[in-house]
Formats: sequence, C-alpha cells, structure tokens
Amino acid sequence: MTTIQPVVLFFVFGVLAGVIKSDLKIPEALYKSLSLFLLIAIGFKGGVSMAKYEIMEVLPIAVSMVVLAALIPLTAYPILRFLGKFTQADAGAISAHYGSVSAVTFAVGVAFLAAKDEYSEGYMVLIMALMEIPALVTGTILARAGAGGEKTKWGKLMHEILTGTSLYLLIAGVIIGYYAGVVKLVSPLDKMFMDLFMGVLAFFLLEMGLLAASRLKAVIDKGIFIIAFGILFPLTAGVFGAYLGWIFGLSEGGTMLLAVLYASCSYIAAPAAMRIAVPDADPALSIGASLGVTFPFNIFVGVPIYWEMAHWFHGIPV
Amino acid sequence: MTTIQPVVLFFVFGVLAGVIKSDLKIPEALYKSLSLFLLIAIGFKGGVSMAKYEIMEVLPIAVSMVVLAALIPLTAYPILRFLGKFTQADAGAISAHYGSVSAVTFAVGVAFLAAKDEYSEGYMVLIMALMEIPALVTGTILARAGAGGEKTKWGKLMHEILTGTSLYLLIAGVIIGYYAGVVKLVSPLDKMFMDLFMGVLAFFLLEMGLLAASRLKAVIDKGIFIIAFGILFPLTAGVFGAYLGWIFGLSEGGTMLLAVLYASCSYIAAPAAMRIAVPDADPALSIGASLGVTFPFNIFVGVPIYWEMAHWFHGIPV
Amino acid sequence: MTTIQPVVLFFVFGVLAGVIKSDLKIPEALYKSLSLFLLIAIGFKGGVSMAKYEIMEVLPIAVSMVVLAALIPLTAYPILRFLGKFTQADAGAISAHYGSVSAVTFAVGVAFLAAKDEYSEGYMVLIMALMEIPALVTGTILARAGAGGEKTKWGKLMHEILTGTSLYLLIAGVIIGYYAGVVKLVSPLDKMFMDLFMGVLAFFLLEMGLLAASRLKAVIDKGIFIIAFGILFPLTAGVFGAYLGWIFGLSEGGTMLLAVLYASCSYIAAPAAMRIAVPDADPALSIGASLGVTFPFNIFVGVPIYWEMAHWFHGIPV
Amino acid sequence: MNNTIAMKRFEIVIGIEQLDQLMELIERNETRGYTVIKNVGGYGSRGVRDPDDVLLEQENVMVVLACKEDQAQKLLNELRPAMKKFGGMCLVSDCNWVEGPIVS
Amino acid sequence: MNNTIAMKRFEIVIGIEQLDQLMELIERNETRGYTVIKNVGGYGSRGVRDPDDVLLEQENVMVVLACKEDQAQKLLNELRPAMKKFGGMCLVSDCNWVEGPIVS
Amino acid sequence: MNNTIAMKRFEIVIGIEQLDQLMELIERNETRGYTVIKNVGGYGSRGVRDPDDVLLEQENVMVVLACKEDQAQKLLNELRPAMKKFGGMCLVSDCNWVEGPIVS
Ligand SMILES: Nc1ncnc2c1ncn2[C@@H]1O[C@H](COP(=O)(O)O)[C@@H](O)[C@H]1O
Ligand SMILES: Nc1ncnc2c1ncn2[C@@H]1O[C@H](COP(=O)(O)O)[C@@H](O)[C@H]1O
Ligand SMILES: Nc1ncnc2c1ncn2[C@@H]1O[C@H](COP(=O)(O)O)[C@@H](O)[C@H]1O
Ligand code: NA
Ligand code: NA
Ligand code: NA
Repeated sequence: MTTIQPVVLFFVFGVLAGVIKSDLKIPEALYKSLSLFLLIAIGFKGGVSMAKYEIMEVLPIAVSMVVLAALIPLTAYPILRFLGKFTQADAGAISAHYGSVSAVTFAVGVAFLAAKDEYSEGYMVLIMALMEIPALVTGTILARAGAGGEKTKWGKLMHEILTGTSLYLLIAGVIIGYYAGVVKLVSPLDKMFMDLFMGVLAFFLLEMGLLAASRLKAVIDKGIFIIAFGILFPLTAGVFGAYLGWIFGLSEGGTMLLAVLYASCSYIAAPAAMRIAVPDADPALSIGASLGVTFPFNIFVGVPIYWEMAHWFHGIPV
Repeated sequence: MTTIQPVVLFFVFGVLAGVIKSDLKIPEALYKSLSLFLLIAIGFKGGVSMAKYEIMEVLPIAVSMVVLAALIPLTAYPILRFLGKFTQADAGAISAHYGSVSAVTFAVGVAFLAAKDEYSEGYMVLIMALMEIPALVTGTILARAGAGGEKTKWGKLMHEILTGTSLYLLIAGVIIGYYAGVVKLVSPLDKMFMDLFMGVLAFFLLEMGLLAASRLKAVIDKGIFIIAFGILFPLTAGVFGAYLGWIFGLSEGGTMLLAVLYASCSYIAAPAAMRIAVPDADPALSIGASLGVTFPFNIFVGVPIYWEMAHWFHGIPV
Repeated sequence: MTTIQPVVLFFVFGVLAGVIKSDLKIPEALYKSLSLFLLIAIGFKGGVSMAKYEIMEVLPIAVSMVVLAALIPLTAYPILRFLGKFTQADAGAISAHYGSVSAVTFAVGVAFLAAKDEYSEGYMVLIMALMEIPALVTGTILARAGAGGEKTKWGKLMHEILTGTSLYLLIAGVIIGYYAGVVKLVSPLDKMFMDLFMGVLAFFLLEMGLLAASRLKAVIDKGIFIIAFGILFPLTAGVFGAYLGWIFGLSEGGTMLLAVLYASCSYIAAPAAMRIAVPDADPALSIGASLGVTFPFNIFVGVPIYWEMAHWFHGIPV
Repeated sequence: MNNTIAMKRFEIVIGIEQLDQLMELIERNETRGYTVIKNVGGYGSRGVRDPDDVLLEQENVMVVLACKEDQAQKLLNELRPAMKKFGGMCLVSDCNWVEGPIVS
Repeated sequence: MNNTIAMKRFEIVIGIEQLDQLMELIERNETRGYTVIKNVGGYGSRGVRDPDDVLLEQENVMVVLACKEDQAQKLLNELRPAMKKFGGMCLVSDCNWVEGPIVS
Repeated sequence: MNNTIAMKRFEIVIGIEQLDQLMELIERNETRGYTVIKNVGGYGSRGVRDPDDVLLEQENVMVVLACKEDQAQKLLNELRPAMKKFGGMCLVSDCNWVEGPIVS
C-alpha cells in the first residue's frame, strides 16, 4: 500500500470548506500568483535536469509522444458524442480538455516519485508543455468539423495556444532552467523554485478543492455518465501512456509520469482555448468533469495506480 | 533583560508609516494571503509536534483549559459594563474579543521561545483554535441576554464560529501536520511552513502596524479607560493563564503560551462573529482596543512578562 | 567574458511575452508585494552587513557620495533641454529620474557580485536610499525654476520623497537588519529575505519585461535621441561613479555598485514624486527612457561594464 | 431617440451580505438581465462603509437593472418592503434601451 | 438646473473581450471622454457572468459616456449594429453636465 | 412611479487624488449619503487614465449621490467651481428614490 501524501490533504480540506460553506477564500491574486509559480517551477526543474541530456537525443522521443497524444481526443470524442449524447461542440471541447494536461496533477505525480526517491526523465516537462497543442487543435476540429455557424477563428486559437500563459511559462522555465544548469548557476534560484514547490502546491491544492466543490453541482446534475467517463477514461488513457513509456524505454518513473500526462486533463489552458475556438460549448460541463471528477480521482487514486502500471510494464520480460 | 526580537520592529515601522502618513500600503490580497499562511503554518507546526503525543492524553487538559477560558469574558463584561459604562452590546462584544485569541500574538510568543530555545507543548495550538468557541458564545450571550430587538441568529453565529477561516485553517493545519508527522513526510512542506514563518510574520506585523495606526484615533477618542483596560485586563488574564498552565503541569514554555492565549485578544475572527451576532455593537471600539492597545502591549511588554510569570510559578516549590 | 546570469533571462521572457502579445499577466497585488519584498530585503541585507562597521566611520563617505549625486541631474538637464529639445518640465523630470536610482538594477549588480564571490560594502544600500533626495529635489528645481503656472508644492514633494515607500522601506530594512545583526538574531529572518531574494527578483524581472515591452512604442516614437541618451548617459554617469568609488577607497565590488547607482535610473519613486512636483511633464517619456532603454541596457550590458570600470580604476597604481 | 425602447433603470446599492436575498428577489421577478458591481464603498444611515478596510469588511454592491415599464412596477412593489429591511438606496429613472436593427 | 448643459448619457455593459472593439468605435466618433469600470458581473442572455470565477473568466465592463445631443445621435447610429454583435446592454438617458464658471 | 420621491442624482468622476477634497465638500453640505466606486479608468481632457497601469497610477473614482431637489441646487453651487479645479465629469439627472412603506 502507498501512503497518501500530506500535500493532497489540502485538497480534501478545500473541498470540505466548500461543502460546509466555510467563509474560507483564496484571494484571486494569490491563486494566479501560485499558478505562475508552479508553471515556472515545473519548467525550471525539468530544464535543470534536461541540461544533463543531449537535446537531440531527447527530441524524437518527445515529439513522438506528443503526436501520439492526439489519439486521446480522437478516442474520447465518439464516446462523448454517441454514448454520452453530448452536442458536437461539447463533445469536442471535453475531448480537448482530456487530451490536454494538468500541470498540478503532474506535480502531484512528481511529488509522489520524490517521496519514493524514484528517478524520472527531466524532459517529461517538455512533453507536458507540447501536449497541449495537438490536443486543443484536434478537439477544436472535432467540435467544428461540418458544423455551420461562425467560422472557426484558427488564427486567434493558434495564437492563444502558442502564447497562452501555461505553455509560455513552462517553456520559459525549461529554457531558463536548462541554461542555469549548463552555466551551473542553479543554486540561488532553486531556493525558490525547488524548495518551496511543495508548500506552494499545498496552497494551490487548497484552492483547487474549493473550486472543485463549487463545480460539484454541475457534475451531479449531469449524472452518472460524466462521473463514469471522468474515472474510466483517464484510466484507459493512463494504460496507453504507460504502455508508450515502456515501449520508448523510459525509466519506471518516466513511464508513470507519461501515464499521468495522458490520464490528466486540463482546467486552465483548455477552457481558455475553447472559449475562443468553441464558444458554443458549455464550459461548466468540461470544467465540471475535469476538475470535479478526474482531478480528484487522479491525485488520490490515479497516481498510485499509474505507478503500479509503470511497475507492471517494466516487469514484462523483453 | 530580554532582547526585543527584530521581527517586532516591523510592527513599529508599520505604526510609524501610518503616523507620518507614508504612502506605504500592503495590498489587500497580500494581507489575506499572509494570514492564511500564518494560520496553516501555526496549525501545521503544532500538528507535527502533537504527533509525538498520545491524543487521548492531551485531550482532557486541552478541553479543561478551553472551558475555563469562558471565565475571561465573564470577568471582562462587568468591568466594561459598569466601570466603563459601555452599552450592553459593546461590553459583550469587547468581552468576546478579549476571551478570544490572537494567532499573531501567539506566533510572537512562539518566536520568543524559539529564540530562547525553550520547549513548549505542541497542542497549545489546538487550545488556541478551540478557545474561540466558548469566548464568542459567552460574549454573545452577555451582549444579548434580556435585550430586545432582533433575535440572536444562533444558527448563523455557530456556523460562522465553527466554519470561520481562523478555526478552520488552524484545525486543518493541525490535522495535516499531525498526519505528516505520523507518516514521517514533514520535510518537503516544512521548507514553506516552518522556514518562512518568521519572514511572513515580519510582513504581517508591518501591516498590523499600519492597521493599528489607523485605529489610534478611535482609541484616543474613547480616552483613558479603554487604554487602562487594554493593558490591565490582559495582564490579569495572563496571570490566570500562567497559573492554570502551572497547575496542569505544563512546561515553562507551555505555561507562558497559555498566559499569552488568555491575555491576547482577537481582531479578525471575533469581529467577523460579532458582526453577525451583535450587529448593534460598534466594531471600531472593540477593534480599537484590541489592535490599538492590547496587541502592541502584548508583543512588546506582555510576552516577556508572561515568560517571567511562567518562570515564577515554576519556581514555587510543590 | 562574463556569463549572463539566469535571473536576467526572466526579463527577456517578459519582454518577449509582451511583444508576441501573450496573455501572461502578473497580478498587480503580486507586483506590489514583490516590490515591497525587494526593498525590505535589500535594506535588511545591507543593514546586517553594516552591523560590522562603526556607523560614524561610514557616514561621511556616504553623505559625500549622496551629495555628489546631485551632479547627475545637473549634467543631464542641459543635454535634454538643448540637445534633445525637450520642454523644461520634461527635461527636469527626466533628469530627476536619471539622478535617482533603480533598486532592481542594484539588486542585479549585487547578484552579479555574489556569483563572482566578490565583497562589497554593506552601506551601499544606505547610499542608494539617500540618493533619491538630492536627485528629486534638483530635478524639480530644474523643471520649475523661472517657470510660471502653479507654484511648486515643495511641502507635498518633500513629504512624498521622505515618506515614499521606496525610501521608507529601504531605511526600515537597514535599521531592522542592523539591529538583527547587532543582537545576532538574523537567522530566522534570513530564510525569507536572503534565501528567496533571487527567486523574487526572477518574478519581478518577468514583470519588468512585460512593463518594458508596453513602453517600447513610446520610446520608438521619440526616436533615436532618447535611445542614445538612455545608453550613453548612464555609461558616463557610471564612469563618474566608479571614479568616485575608487577615490573614496571603496572595494572593487563597492566601486562597481556605486557606478551602478550613478548609472541606474528610477521608474517607481521618481514618477511618483514628479507626478506631484512637475505635473506638466509627460510620464510616458521619462518612464519610457528609464524602463524601455536604460534598465535593460544596464542589466545586460551595463553591469558587466561597470565591473570592468571598477577593475580598471583599481588597477591604477597610486 | 430613434430605434430605442423606453425602459426603467433601477440602481440599487446595498451591503454585500444582502446580495443573495436581492438576487433571489430579482430572479423571482424573471427580469431579463442585471449588472453587479462589487467592491463599492459609501456613506449612509449606517455611517461610512469602506471595502478597503480589511478588518471591518463593510462592502457595498451596486446593482443596475433595466426593464420594461410594466415589469418595473411589479418589481418596485417587491423591492419597496425589501429595501426597508436592507437599508441602502434604490433609485428608479427613465432610460432608453438601444436595440440592434431587426435585420442584422 | 442652472449652469448646466443638456446632454445624453450612454451606459454600456459588454464582455471585456469586446472592449477593444467598443473603444475603437468610440474613438472613431471623437467623443470628448468616457469612463470605464472593469470587474463587473451580471446576468443576461448568455446567463450569469461572474468576474470572481477564476476558471470561467467571464468579466463584464461598464462604460459610461456623456456627450452632446447631436453627437449622441451619430454615436447611436454606430452603436446599434455593434450592440447586436456584442450582446449586453446599452442605455441612453438625459442628463445635465455641470460646467465650471467661465471665469474661474 | 408610485411611492417614490423625486430626487436628483449626481454622478461625478474625478482623479482619486482629489477624492479627499470632494468628500470634504460633500460632507460640508450634509448630504444623507453617497456611493463610491474606485479603480475606475477613462478618457478625458488629460488623456487616457488606466488604473491597471502599475507605473503611471492614474486612477479615477466615481461618486454617485442622490439628494432632494433643494439640497441639490445648494450642492451644485459648490460643485461648479470645484469641478473646474478637479477636471473630470459631473452629471445631474432626475430620479426617484424608492422608499419602504411607512408601516413596515
Ligand atoms: N443618498 C445616497 N446617495 C448615494 N448612495 C447612498 C445614499 N444613501 C445610501 N447610499 C449607499 O447605500 C449604502 C448603504 O446605506 P445605509 O444602509 O443607509 O448605510 C451606503 O454605504 C451608500 O453606498
Ligand atoms: N436588462 C439588463 N439590465 C442590466 N444589465 C444587463 C441587462 N441585460 C444585460 N445586462 C448586462 O450585460 C451583460 C451581457 O449580457 P448578455 O450578452 O445578454 O449576456 C450581462 O452579464 C449584464 O451584466
Ligand atoms: N464626457 C465624458 N463622459 C464620461 N466620462 C468622462 C467624460 N469626460 C471625462 N470623463 C471622466 O473623467 C476623467 C477625468 O477627466 P479629465 O479631467 O477631463 O481628464 C476621465 O478619465 C473620464 O473617466
Ligand atoms: Na491528458
Ligand atoms: Na484571550
Ligand atoms: Na542614477
């Protein structure tokens, strides 16, 4: 059995505060500041450890995994459209959310590995940053293909995806971390970006809990299908990610993180992109599923399971 | 003689900035973020050290001290009502403030002990969290008993007390700290909640100074009585707290902290509760006394005195 | 060749985000909180190291350098007025900005020395704090002398200069740091003010980059003169500073920091003072030159040059 | 003015602690829209209320609401007793709603 | 009222994502001034919009603009088709601009 | 409208640095209430003022004030010279104050 990490209890207390209607509130500026911190810190950390690889060695693997990630929305869409009876817009938008990733779920995965002292490849962060692109594009195509109405604003969408805060700060963090690693000047910055990581994550999870609690009604209204989808789909995507990680020869830790990336879904970058690309989709639905069901499932149950998956694949004799 | 701690100088510079009308301003979001931090960190710290006790051993002592704390507003009320000539509402509300506690005063006490390398019982934090309850309830009864007007909203008041941010985050911090202590995963969180504690306290005291300066007029308008009460009452309550700590067999550090808890008074949780329970009380009065007189008295003069009290009681041969 | 420090890359990514119109935004409350932090931390650091000197030994040197700093606006003014054809108000206001200092440029200089393990005098911070005064007063006199219109509000201006957030927090930090150094209680506060300094600077530089990008248009509109002035003037002032530092017998690090102070220019304290003293000056102009040209020049190119200057002077055989 | 519909404009300022009750009242009257501005301060029978005072936490909200005349009278009938309880201010005035052209 | 100039007051509420377009329209009409209040919430045909919801990010802005009658009609002619696209609300009402005395 | 009192509504927008002076003027006239909205931006004779610009710090405030007609004329007489000094905008319009029923 794996011990639940103390940091995820902050999520529990966030949800509880929401449920019992505590007046606990995280100032909006704090929430936004913490999310800037997490993105830069995750990127920086990854960049520092990437400084130990040859970039050219890493790129092909990374690109393959990113491209293959486009399969996730392609699988999610028909399930949502035909089993779930969602409109084309909603099915496409939700697919985009599930193809995309959650940096906080990734961070919980990294913390899980850290507690176990397990190695993982630093460039997983790069994969995370790039995975947004095919997921959001594919989701948008699915949502809009053949649909009438206003034309898709592809220019605006690509601008939003490529210059959006999440992707931008992750990449900036990776580059700065990489440079700091190469010139060996990591040390005064790591007091902030590495030492405080867990504490910042704690505050962020508290707020995520409050936000998740405020989404519960939307989820319950939509009923059993969205809950089942929000649990079973990430598990399936997780298996796919773990399988790919193993095939591509990642370490056990890296394999688990790839499973986490495939299984996790977005509630910040994807909503922003979908507001522009698929304005007729209902954001309450996709955020409800993503934050109200899949996020808590992943950080409590999913992460240990993805670890077991990685372990299992790596036990297969080749 | 005890050295004044550097951190309390931040309070002095806050007051001074207010007095000379500097344009120094602490953003509201920062103030609120810091107070969330302090509550969680105080709780977490206490929880971690509570992991070393048997809970069942601690509970009876803690509960006794909390219950006995109801005596504080019961003593304050007649003084305020009959000596101070305050209205029933104001006398009750101020009593509730003085029965209640100030987490920041407590934090200054903890820092004082840390500078002296003195031990104290971790569960003092739990006592602090729980002391709000009897104080606010007793204060409300005193303010409203026999008074006409709108009925007391007991339901709403109890909800506010029990789910209010202060109590909630202290308890959440205690539980998470306790759990982290038990599973021995304190270490990545303590870089935030323990290492940064003093620095956060510094910023917070700067803002407290600004706030205290803005209350000075209200205090001076009310004259000598409120100043005398704001100094003499906590001293008396402090003696009572130190006596109880000694009787119950606390360490010298713990005895001093109990004196601090009994002597300190609230300016965040109590005002929020009194707004609901005793809306006809004037908040400028109770906050003025609490923040403008007692808080600075306690952090500069009180804390060293409560330490001497604890020392004195522990010197009595049994 | 000197390596560029990783921390200044944050400025680059800030500018880039502005140029490509990323939706990256630093919450205003975070920006203000970070700047409070930097001021206190810079002061505190300086104060702690000043605890090692006799104050009376330091004061005459510090005062001389501060007074001599009044020469900077006196030199800048005729260049701006007669070569640059600026109005009297604008020429005076810009002079005040260039006579004044930038705490963040100073911080980058300190980080540069730290990466080289070079000593510098702690009281440079005090000089920085005090340099605002003659610069802003001289600039105002230049802007208003003989000009008609409303009378200069000297009372209001002096109040703004002497109680303004920058000067106030630097001095408060120096005093508290000095006291902490003397009573040897630096340690719990340095976890915040020293360890996190670089990380906070990183965030701040990111925002500075965003702000600089938003000023680029104003600079380009004004054309080549303002760019040439923004580069050549600080170089000249830097030579003057380095010369003085050497004459007064500062260490190489201290000499370099004095050059940085003379070369750097203000974009926070000076705009606030000029709003009051010279309301008819165009703030877009002075902030554009200061933040859009001189600030980036200084942190990337200037700082290493000022170091070489200090080195060169110290190589002169006496 | 041409191409506009005569309507009534309500402008309500109350304490934020009463916003939920006001919202309920408004929703019960099935209005087609309203606008809410938070973080508002002011002065009235309860004295100064300053949303920037972090200790007193006395925030007002302003609600602006435009509706047709018939609905306005109905809403007014419900608002009158409520305002008595809420305190604050409720102003009604005439305005014209600018509508887009029928064929867009 | 004495010493005031009769003018028209526009009060527009739209989503913040359309503010740039509205500003452009207003500047094109060379008005002498306007006032912008951000961080506004509300309810309309697109449902509830709450600026405090950090995930949905649905912020409204209120723009208040006073101008002379002749300019008002011109502005109105441009605003009508634009409002159709923007959604939200645009009210016009009468007001009086208080001007300082000629000799100050 | 029934059960309402005819009043005047003042809507003032000025720079925040002048708010203290305006407040003093208003208090001197013993009005029974006012409402203050901070963090307001806009455009006028001094150009664009954007409260979100952290370096320029040019914030406007909007003050809304309802009062009876007789008091309005008195206030207006004081406001006119002040507005000349402040810049900004001051609008006056008619409105009706909704009062709760006499017997509650
Ligand atoms: N005559 C008035 N004009 C403008 N605002 C008012 C007026 N009276 C009250 N208010 C607003 O309503 C709030 C609550 O009023 P009250 O309940 O009377 O204290 C005040 O803080 C003001 O913001
Ligand atoms: N009748 C109304 N009264 C006041 N505000 C309105 C009204 N209708 C719409 N609004 C405002 O305009 C915003 C956008 O409206 P809509 O585009 O219809 O969703 C709403 O969120 C409200 O803030
Ligand atoms: N015609 C107008 N309509 C609406 N607001 C205005 C108008 N003129 C000025 N203002 C507001 O008053 C502020 C100060 O104006 P000024 O002093 O003319 O720069 C501006 O930033 C606007 O917010
Ligand atoms: Na995914
Ligand atoms: Na107490
Ligand atoms: Na300078």
